[in-house]
Amino acid sequence: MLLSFLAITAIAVVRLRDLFAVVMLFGIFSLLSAAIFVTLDAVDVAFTEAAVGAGISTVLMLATLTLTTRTESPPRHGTLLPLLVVCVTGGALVYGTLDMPRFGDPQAPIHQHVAPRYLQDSPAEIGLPNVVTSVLASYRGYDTLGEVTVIFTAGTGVLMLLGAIRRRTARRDDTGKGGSAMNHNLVLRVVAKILIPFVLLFALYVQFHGDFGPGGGFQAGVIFAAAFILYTLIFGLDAARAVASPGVLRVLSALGVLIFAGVGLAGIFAGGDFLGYGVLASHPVAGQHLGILLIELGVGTTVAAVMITIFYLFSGRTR
Amino acid sequence: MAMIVDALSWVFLLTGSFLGVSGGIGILRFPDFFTRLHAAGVTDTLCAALILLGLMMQTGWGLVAVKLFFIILFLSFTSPVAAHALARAALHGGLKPQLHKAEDDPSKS
Amino acid sequence: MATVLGLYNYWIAIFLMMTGFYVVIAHGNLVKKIVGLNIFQVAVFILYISMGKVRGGSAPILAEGVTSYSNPLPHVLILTAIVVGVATTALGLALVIRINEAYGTVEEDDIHSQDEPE
Amino acid sequence: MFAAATLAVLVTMGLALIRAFRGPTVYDRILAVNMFGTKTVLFIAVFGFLTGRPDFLDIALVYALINFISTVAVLKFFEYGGLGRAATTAPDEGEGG
Repeated sequence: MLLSFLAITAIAVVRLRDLFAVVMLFGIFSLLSAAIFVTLDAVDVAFTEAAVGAGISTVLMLATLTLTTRTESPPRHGTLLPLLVVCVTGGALVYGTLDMPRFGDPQAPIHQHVAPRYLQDSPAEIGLPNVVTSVLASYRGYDTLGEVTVIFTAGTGVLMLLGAIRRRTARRDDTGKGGSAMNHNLVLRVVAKILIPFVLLFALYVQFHGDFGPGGGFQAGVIFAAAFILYTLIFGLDAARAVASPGVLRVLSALGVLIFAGVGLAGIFAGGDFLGYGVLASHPVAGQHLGILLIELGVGTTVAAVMITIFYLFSGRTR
Repeated sequence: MAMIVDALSWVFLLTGSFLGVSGGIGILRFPDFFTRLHAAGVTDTLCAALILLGLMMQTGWGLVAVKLFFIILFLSFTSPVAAHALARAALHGGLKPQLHKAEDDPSKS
Repeated sequence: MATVLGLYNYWIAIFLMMTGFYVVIAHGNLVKKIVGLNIFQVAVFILYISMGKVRGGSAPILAEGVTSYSNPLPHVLILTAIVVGVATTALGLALVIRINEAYGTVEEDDIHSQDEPE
Repeated sequence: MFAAATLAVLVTMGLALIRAFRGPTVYDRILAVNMFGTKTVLFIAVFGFLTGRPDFLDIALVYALINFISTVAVLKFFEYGGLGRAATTAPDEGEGG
């Protein structure tokens, strides 16, 4: 049923020409897909999708819309050819699925190879209840290091694209006293003031509880960034910049990657492999705990710093 | 005692579900934006609070109950505030409440 | 009937994928194209996660009394893919903003028509 | 019983979705999205109980938070940004600033 909702939403996204409505529906689309991830047992993924897809993407798209147009001009080419291409490709893919294992089949090939080993041996080797975290940070540590680097690179790219020209900063005092765009909205201000500390606390909880429940560096970083985005939205960009200055954020985003790689190198110096945490403490399992904790910290730092930086850049353009 | 709590939680859950559905119907059937806001805003908070309260009674005391409590707290903060900000923005944006019964197309703006 | 139910998830994923694909190739607006790209992305996520699901399984967080878990490996892959996805989306949107500043439009056709006279 | 509650929440989600598609004004859409988010929170909470693993409420909490933030962002976009930039009292105020 949820999947059908998703399909209907997708069609509506295609048909609507008002880009603002498209972005709203895309928010719904993200929420829906995250709900589907929960029903498919992927709690960690749902966590990330909720924070990233529905939160950050929507906000960034809105910021883009303020800078560009709101409506889409009608298409000038015929839509028949693309439709045909799409139908043919879709038909071929559907034909391909006929050979796929049925949904939920425990005998499917995907469940035969690596996953059982992770599920059976990770309690003894790593000792964390959340298998996703142990796979993410320990077994597939190289991958995650690569992903974090990609995020860092993307942040740098956005910085180069949007941060290079600062010609509009000259007239930044026209936002009113205190640089707050929502100065007159008392209710929002008060509630935000109450909420933001709790949100930050919750981000820390997610960060350090990721070993035992759903959560971890990626999610915590995004939640942390979301708190700052809320602050920026309500109190204005200048106030937010006073709290976390862009320079500090850039240093932090690099520092996160550095922590990650540094932990890996520490493994080598302690006589083990790159990103092999077993040697970091006297007991291998304790070493794994320490390594995962540090690495998640690095991931969280980078993700949070990059997300806040990107948001600053987008909203800095808007003024 | 346990049975009373159980029964009470079911009552809460069912009332909450009923309120949710009625809010959904309201958001679909009401004639203009502000009445829809009324339908959604009023039921949303109470429905969420009731359902989560019902769930809380099911679990008993523990981390789960604390989390549920925080969700209730959070929703009861944010939901009315969002509704307030929405109404405000709509009024600013030039949307006027429909004050008397209109025969023609009710949802025009 | 069993076939339809067993493959329903994959079909929806394919449908979404094609929807995103259609948006990318048929629409001229760059913001819309990015939305289409995101839809495509979500379709891939759903495909992976559906493959990882085991009937009767539970979320891969070890607990007492639970014996069957879903496959954690796709979850890890998709988890990182989502965050990387948003980073690339941000990069794409930044490009759109710069294109808008340079050309004054985000419609692909207008950009082409501006480029051609040179 | 949890199933009944889940079903009710799902039905409400569907109704909100219809309003989000039809919504003549943007505010209707925002309202529908907001309501949809609240219902998603409830859905996840109830679904956790339905499957017997109710320790995943963190996700629901994040949803509540993100829902609020995106609503605020959208409203800000509308009050100060995009729509009728020249017509509002503060033409230079945009998102975030």
